[in-house]
Amino acid sequence: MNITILLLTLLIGALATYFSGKKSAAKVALSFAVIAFIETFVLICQHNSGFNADYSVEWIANPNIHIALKADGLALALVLLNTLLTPLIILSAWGKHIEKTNIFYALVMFMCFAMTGTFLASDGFLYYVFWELALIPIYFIALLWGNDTFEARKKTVFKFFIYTFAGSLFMLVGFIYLYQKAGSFMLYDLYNLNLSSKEQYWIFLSFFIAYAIKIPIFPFHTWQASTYEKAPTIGTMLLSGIMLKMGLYSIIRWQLPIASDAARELMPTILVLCIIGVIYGSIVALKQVNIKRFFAYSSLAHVGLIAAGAYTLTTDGLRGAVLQMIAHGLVIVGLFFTAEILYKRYNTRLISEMGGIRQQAPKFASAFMILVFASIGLPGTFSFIGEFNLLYGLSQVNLWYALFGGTTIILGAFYMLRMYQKTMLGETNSKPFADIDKTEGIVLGVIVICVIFLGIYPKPLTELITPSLVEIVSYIK
Amino acid sequence: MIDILFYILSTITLGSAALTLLSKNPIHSALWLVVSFFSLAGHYILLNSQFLGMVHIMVYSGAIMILMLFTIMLMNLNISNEVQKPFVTKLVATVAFCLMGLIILSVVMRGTEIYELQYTTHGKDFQSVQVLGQVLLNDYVLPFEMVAVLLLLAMIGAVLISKKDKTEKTA
Amino acid sequence: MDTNVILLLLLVPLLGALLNICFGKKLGNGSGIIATLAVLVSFIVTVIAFFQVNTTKQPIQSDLFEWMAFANFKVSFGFLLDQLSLLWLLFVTGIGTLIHWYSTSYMKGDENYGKFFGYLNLFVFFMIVLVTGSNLLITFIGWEGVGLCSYLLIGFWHKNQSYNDAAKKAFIVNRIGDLGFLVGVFILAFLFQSVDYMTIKESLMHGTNHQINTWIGVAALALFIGAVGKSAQIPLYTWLPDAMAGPTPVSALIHAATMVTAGIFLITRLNFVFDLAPQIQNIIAIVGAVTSLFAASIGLVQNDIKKVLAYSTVSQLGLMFMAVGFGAYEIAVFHVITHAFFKACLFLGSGSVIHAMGGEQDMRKMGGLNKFMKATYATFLVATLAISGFPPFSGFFSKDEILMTAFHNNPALYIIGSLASIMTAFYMFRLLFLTFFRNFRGTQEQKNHLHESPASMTIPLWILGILSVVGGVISLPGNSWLNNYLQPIILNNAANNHHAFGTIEYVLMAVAVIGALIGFGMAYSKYIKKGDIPQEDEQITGFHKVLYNKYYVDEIYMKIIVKPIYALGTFFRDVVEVALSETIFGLGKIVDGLSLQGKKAQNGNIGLYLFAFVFGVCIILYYLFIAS
Amino acid sequence: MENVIEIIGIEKYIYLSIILFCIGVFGILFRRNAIIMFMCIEIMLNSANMLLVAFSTYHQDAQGQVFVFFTMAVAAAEVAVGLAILVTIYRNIGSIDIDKLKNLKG
Repeated sequence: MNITILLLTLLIGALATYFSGKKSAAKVALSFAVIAFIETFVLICQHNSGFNADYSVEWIANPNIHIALKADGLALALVLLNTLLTPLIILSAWGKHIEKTNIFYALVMFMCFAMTGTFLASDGFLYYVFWELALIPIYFIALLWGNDTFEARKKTVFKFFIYTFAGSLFMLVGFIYLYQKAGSFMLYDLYNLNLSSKEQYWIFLSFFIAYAIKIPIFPFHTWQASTYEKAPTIGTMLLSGIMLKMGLYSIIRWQLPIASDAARELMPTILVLCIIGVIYGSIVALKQVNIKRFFAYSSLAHVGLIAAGAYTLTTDGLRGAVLQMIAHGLVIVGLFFTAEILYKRYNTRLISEMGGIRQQAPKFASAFMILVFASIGLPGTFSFIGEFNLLYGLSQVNLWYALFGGTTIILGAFYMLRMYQKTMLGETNSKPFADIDKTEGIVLGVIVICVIFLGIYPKPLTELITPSLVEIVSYIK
Repeated sequence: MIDILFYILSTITLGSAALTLLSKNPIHSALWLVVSFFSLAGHYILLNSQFLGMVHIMVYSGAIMILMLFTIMLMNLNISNEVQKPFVTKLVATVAFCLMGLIILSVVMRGTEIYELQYTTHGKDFQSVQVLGQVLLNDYVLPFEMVAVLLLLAMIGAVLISKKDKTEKTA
Repeated sequence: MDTNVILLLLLVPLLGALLNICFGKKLGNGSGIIATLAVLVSFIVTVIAFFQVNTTKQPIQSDLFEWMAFANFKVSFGFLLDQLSLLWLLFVTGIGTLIHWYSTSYMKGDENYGKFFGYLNLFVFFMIVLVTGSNLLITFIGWEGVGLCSYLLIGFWHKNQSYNDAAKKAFIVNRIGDLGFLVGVFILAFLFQSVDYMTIKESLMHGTNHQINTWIGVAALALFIGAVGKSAQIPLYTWLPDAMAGPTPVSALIHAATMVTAGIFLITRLNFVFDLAPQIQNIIAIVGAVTSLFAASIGLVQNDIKKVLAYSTVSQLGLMFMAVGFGAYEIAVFHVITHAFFKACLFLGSGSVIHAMGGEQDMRKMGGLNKFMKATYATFLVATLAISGFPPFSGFFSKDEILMTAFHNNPALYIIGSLASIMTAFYMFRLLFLTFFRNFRGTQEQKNHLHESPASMTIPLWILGILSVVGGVISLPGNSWLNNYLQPIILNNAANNHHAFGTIEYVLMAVAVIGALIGFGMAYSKYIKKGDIPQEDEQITGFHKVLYNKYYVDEIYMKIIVKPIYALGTFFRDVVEVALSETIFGLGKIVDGLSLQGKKAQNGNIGLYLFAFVFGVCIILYYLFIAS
Repeated sequence: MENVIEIIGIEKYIYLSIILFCIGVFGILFRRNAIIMFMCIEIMLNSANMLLVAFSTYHQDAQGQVFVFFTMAVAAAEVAVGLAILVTIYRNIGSIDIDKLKNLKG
C-alpha cells in the first residue's frame, strides 16, 4: 500500500467530517480514524515483510523541495501511536455535547493528518510545513472549545501559540542555512553534510529551541500547564499524547544526526536540563490542586526523562526514548481521560473535591489504578520497558545521570499515589459517581490492554524501531 | 555646432528645473517647469527622435502642465500660505542631494562597461515615426492597448476621486 | 515439560487472581476456595518440581520468549527452578496455602472479599515470579509486583485514609530501594553484558580484575539498598510497622513470612557477586546487627500486638542480614525458613486474637485469653518459644547458628545480636503474658464475644506450630541437610570452613539459652509476678517515651525529607513557575516595547519618510555597487 | 543625419540625467507644497526618459523610445489621479502642505 494513501485518508477524513454536518460528524471522523489505523497496521505488516514504502516526488523545482515521505520503522511506530490514539481521543468525547461538532472533529482529523505528515516527512521543508500545520488546529481547538472564559483562555492559548511558533522559527532559520549548504532539504543530504563544529553548534541550538519548547524541556515549559488546563480535554490529549512526541521524534530524526558533534559536545548541559526537568516536574506536581495541571507536570517529568534518553546518543537510550514516547502517549491520554471522566461526574477539576470513589466505581478505579501504576513504570507495564531502556542508556553515559533521572521512580510514585489516594480513596463520597459506561470502557480498556500487553511482549515494537535507530546512531557516530 | 546646442539646452533644462523648485510662487514653478520640458523636447529632437519630442510637448507641456496650472488655480495657492521648511531640513535636503548625486555618479563612473566610448553607427533607420509605429503596433501592441486601458482607468479614477461626495453635500 | 511446569506454577495463581478480581462479587464465598486451591496447585507443582530437582540435581529452566533487547544483550522472559528458588517456593506456596485457607474465615463478610483473595493470589503470583526469575529483570517484575500487592493489601480497607497513607508509604519507601536495585542492575548489565544469573556467575568464575571488582562493589551496594528497602532494614524500615494496617493474614504472609525475605533471597541469589565485595558484606552485617538491636529495643515497649510482631520481624530480618553479611548464606536461608514458620504462626495467632476481640489490637485491653482460646494459645506459645530461641524449637538452631557465625567473624556484632535475642525473648513473652495470662481487661461486651476461632483458622495455626517446633531439622548442627542442598547455589561456602563443632560452640549455645531465659525471666517477673500493665500513652516519660515513639524516626524523616519536598513543591509552584513564566512574558514585553519605539518612527511625517527613503536608496546603492 | 552621440558622447547625457534626477530628489525633500513635489516627480521621470532616449539612440534600437512612450502614458495617468487626490485633500483639509498630512500616524 502506498504511504500517501494514509495521508490522503486523513485529509479526506478531515474534509468529509467538515461537510458531514453536525449530527454525523463524530461518526465520520471516527470511521476515518479507524480506517487510518487499519492502514497503518497494513503498512507496518508490509514494512515487516520488507516492503519499502518511501515516497518521493518533486514539489517545487527551485528551491529544490520534494514531497518526500520516509516510512521506516521509527516513523511507522509513531504514526501507529498517532492513528491508534486518534480514534480513542475521538471516542473519548462520544456523546458529549460540542458546539459546531463538524468543525471540531474536522480540526481533530486535520491535526492528525498534520502530525502524521510530520512523522513521515523526510524533506526538511515539507516537515516544517507539517510541523506548523499541526499547530493551527490545536490553536483553534483550545481557543474555541476550551475551558474558562474566552478572554482568559485567549491569553493562554495565544501565549502557547506564539511561544511554540517563535521557537519553530529558529528551526526554520536552521533549515534555510542547511539548504544553503546542501542545496536540498532531503533528509539524507542533510545527514551527509559536513558541517564545521561551529555551524553544527548553531544548527543544534536553533533546532533545540524549537524542540525544547514543543516537548517541553525545563525551563521552556511555562506554556504547558496553563494550556493543558485551558484546552478541552480532547485538545489536551492531542497535545500531550501526540504533539509532544513530534518534538521528541524530531530530536531523533533531525537534530541528532545532522548536528551530532554538537550534540556530543552539549550533551552534559542538556542532560542536566532534562534531569532537572524530571525532578522539578515531579516536585511541582506534588503541590498541584487542579488535576489537569497535575498531569501536565507529571508529563513534564516524564518527557524530561525521554528527552534525556534521546540525548544520550546511545541506541539503548534512543530506543528507550521511542518506546517511552509510545508508552507515555498511551498512558497520558488514559490519565487525561480519567480526569475528563471525573470532571463529567463532579464538574470540578480540583483534586481536593474528589475522593471516596473507589467503592462507588470499582471498574473505573481499577482502570485508573492500572494507569497510575503504568505511569510510574511498574514492571509488567509498557512504561517500565521504556523507562528501563532510558535509564540504562543514561547509565552508560554516567551513572549519576541514571541515579538522578531514576529519582523519577521514587518521586513519580510519590505524587501519583498521593493523587490517587486523594481522588479515589477514602470514605465513600456523598456525591454519586456512576461507573464507566461502554464507550469509556472501550477507551480505557484499549489503553490498558495495550499498556500491559506491550509491557510483557514489546518485541514487535522493539524490532520495528531498532533498525532505524541503529541507522541513526550510525550517522551520529 | 551640435555640442554647443547641447550645452545650451542642458543649461536651460537644469536651470529651469532648479528654478521650478526654488520659486516661491507655484505658478512660477509651473511655468519654469514648462521651460524645462520644452528644453527636454529640444534634447529629444537633438537626438533625432522627433516623434517623442512632439509627444513630449503635447503630453507634458500641454496636458500635464495645464492640469497642474488648473489645480493650482483651483486651490488658489499663493506665496503667503506656504510655510517654508526649517533650515535644518533644508540643509539635510541639500546634503541628501549632494550625496545622491555623488553616489549615482560614482556608480556610473565605476560601471564604464555599460557604454563604450568607441562608437560606430550602422546607419539604418531606427527611429523614424514609421519604424517606431511598426515597433509599437507590432511588438508592443498588447502593452499599447493596456496603456489605453490604464489611461481610461486613470480618467475614471480621477473623476471618481475628485467628485464631491453626495452625502457631504447633503450634510 | 519444563516449560509446562513453570507455566502451571505461574498461571494458576494469576488465573485465580484475575477470576477473583474481575468476578469476585459474583463468586461470593467461592472466591476464597478458588484462591486457596490455586495456591495449593502451585504448592503441589512445587513439591513435584522439588523432588525432581533434588534427584536429578539439574535445575529446571525455561525461556518463554525474548522480552527486551539491548545493544549488547537480550533479556528473555525466562524462569529458573533451582534449589534456592524451589526452597523459597516451598514455603511461599506452602505457607501461602495455609494463610489463604485461614483468610477464608478471617475475611468472611468483608465487602471486598473476592478482591482480597484476588490480591492475595496476585501476590503469590508475583512472589513466584520473583523467586523463579532467571534474570535480574524478571526478578524485578516480581520485586515490584509484590510491592504493588503489598500496597493494595495494606490499603485494602481504603476508606481509612491512614491505612492508605501506610500503603503509600510502603510503596514509596520500597521504591527508594528499587532505584538501588535498578542501579545495581545497570552496573551488572554494563559489566557483564547480561542480567542473567547464570551468565553473570559464569563470567565471574572466569576471574575478574581490580577495576571490575570496584564496580562490583558499587553494584553490590546498590543491590543491597534494594534489599534494605524490601526487607525493612535501617534506614528504610519505617514502612513495615505501618504496613500492619493491612488485614492480619496479609501481615502474616507478606510482611512476615515471604515478601520481606526477598532481600535475603536476592543477596543469596547473587552470593557470587557479594562475595567479591567484602567491604559491602561488612556493611551488610553491621546494618543487619544494628537493625536487629534497634528494632528489638522499640519492640520492648509497643502495646499494639501487631506492632510488636512487626518490630520483631524487622529485628529478625536484621539477624538474617547479619548472616548474609558474613557470607553464611545457608544460615540466613535457614533462619528465613524457620522465621517464616513461627512468625506466620504468631501473626495468624494474633489475627485469631484480634478476630476474637472484635478488632481490638491494644494488648492493654487483653489478658487471660488462654481460657477462651486454647488452640490459639498453644500454638502461640510454641511459636514464642521458637522465636525466643529455646531448644529444641526451630528458632533456636537457626538463631544460634547466626550468632555463632557472628562470634567467629566479629565479636562486637555477636554481642549486639545476643542483646537483640535477649530483648526478643523479653518482648515476646511480654506479649504472650499480656495477651493470654492474668485477667481479661477489655469491656464486658468484648468478653462475651470472646471465642475460639473456627477450624479453618486453627488448623493452619496447628500446622505452623508444628513446623515451628520441628522446622530445625533441616539444618541440625553436624548434620546439615540444607547446607548440602544449597551447595550448587552458593559458590564460596564460607560457613562450612569453620564448622568444626567444639567446646566454644557448646558454650555459645549455652549462652544463647541463658540469654533467652533471662528475657523470659524478666518478662515473667514484671508481667506475671508484679502484674504490671503498660502505662497509658500520656504517662510514658523519659527514654521509655523515646522508645515508645520509635526513636521519633518517622517524625525525623517527615521533617527532613517529606516536609522539605512539599515546601520545595510550594516554592517551585508559587515562585519559580511564576518567575519563569514572567521571564518568558518579559521577552514578549521587550518585543512589545521595541515595537512601540518603532511605532514612533511611523509618525505620519511624509517629509521624514522621504528622507529615510532617499538615504535608504543611497545606502543600498552604496552597498550594491561601491562597497563590493 | 549623423548620430548625435558620436559628437556629444553618451556619458554627457548620463551626467545630465543624473543631475536632473538629483534636482528632482532635492525638490522633493526641499519643499512642502505637494504640487511642487509633484512637479519634481515629473522632473525625475523626465530625467529617466531622457536617458532612455539617449541610450535608444546609442544602441540604435527603437525599443527604448517605445518605453519612453509608455512612461509618458503612465505619468499622465499618475498626474491625473494624483492631482485628483490632491484636490480632494485640499477640499477636505484646506491645505496641501505635506507636513500637515499626518493621518498616517498610527
